[in-house]
Amino acid sequence: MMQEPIIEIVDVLEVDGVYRELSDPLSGGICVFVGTVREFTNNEEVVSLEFETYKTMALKEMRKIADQAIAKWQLNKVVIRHAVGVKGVEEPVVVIGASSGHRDACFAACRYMIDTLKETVPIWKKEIFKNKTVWVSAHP
Amino acid sequence: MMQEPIIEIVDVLEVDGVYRELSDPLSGGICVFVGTVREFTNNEEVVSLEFETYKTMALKEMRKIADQAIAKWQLNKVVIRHAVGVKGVEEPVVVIGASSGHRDACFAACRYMIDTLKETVPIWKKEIFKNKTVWVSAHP
Amino acid sequence: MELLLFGIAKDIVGESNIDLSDQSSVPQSVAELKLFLSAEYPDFQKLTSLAIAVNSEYAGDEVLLKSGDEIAIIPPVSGG
Amino acid sequence: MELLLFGIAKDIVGESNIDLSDQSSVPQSVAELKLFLSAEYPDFQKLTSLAIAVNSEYAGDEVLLKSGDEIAIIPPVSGG
Repeated sequence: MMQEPIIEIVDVLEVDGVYRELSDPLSGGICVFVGTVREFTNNEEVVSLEFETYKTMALKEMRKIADQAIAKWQLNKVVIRHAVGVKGVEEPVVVIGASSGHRDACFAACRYMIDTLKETVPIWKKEIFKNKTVWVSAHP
Repeated sequence: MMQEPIIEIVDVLEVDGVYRELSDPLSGGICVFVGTVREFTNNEEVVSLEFETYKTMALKEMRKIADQAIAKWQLNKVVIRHAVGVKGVEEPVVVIGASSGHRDACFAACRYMIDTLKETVPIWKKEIFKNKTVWVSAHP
Repeated sequence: MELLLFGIAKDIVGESNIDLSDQSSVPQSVAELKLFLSAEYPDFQKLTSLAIAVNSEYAGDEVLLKSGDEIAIIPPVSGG
Repeated sequence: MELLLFGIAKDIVGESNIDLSDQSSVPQSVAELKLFLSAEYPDFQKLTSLAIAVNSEYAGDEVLLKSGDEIAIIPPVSGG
């Protein structure tokens, strides 16, 4: 029943198509999370974010997260798509989506997948401010 | 900072544009829930769902839900949009979205808004099966 | 005094609205309206719940009904 | 035995990869590789955490390194 999850790392992240990718006759609920570039971090104005990845490993880790979510909740479709490169304010950087028979499962799965992605997937984010750059989370 | 929430009851529900409506420079997270017509209810095949509403009151109640969510979580943008009329399998019937600085708020707000909508907003759903129709939740 | 009917309430009564002013004994409050409906249309007693809205706001049993009010029967909602 | 560097690890070393086979004492395990990195580039000690991947899987300290392995330094991740 379950189709292969859609797992991608892309240069340009299109959000609008994701609903169609998650649509499923057996689903009553679809939950989508989109992470975007926020203008301020700790009151400092962000110019842009730059993402880089260890792509082969990142795709494997993203697939593990999708498979864990599918095993834990009964999901009909899953999308995990992350952008790399330089992204300006308001641009999307990650889209996570799940569709399921009832809404409990898609909400819980969507939350689990973004939380786990941030912990395990080898993607690195550099915050570019006017006068400095910072690798996020690198230092305590 | 917060803009007026977008509260609508429509005949045809377009999902793709919602991401743009929720995009905001102060937001790092956007959560969207889409409720869709499921093919089966208790193993019975659903032909379609028919929604009707007491529109003036429904819009007021939807606005209350948005205002409560905005007061409780710090949200930058909110969309609550519900369809009426006859909807076939896989068609979207409701879209709920919230955008916020961090993801905790948009997930919690999105969940709160769909849960509360189902409890308080005067919209009624009739399930149309091959051989009968049922007003959902009408009887114990 | 107009009464709007939606969803299964419309099916039970067979109309999408009733003019309450036409009734022999016009209900004076939400409580009286509920009694009137249960007596006149016993199928309302079978519903999971029954709420009344006055001027498009949920109204408790104690709310008085005035001529000119827009009154609606709200059977169990099922949006989403 | 190639070592791939990403994010801040690349900045610390100043290269995006190192050929470990060129080193005078080639690290035999993940634990030895971490010791080598900390000694050679003390800035690694300042990081919140430091993980190693062998053939694109996270690898514990006990994992042995073989010639032909693709080894990567994984500084604290920050996707999303």
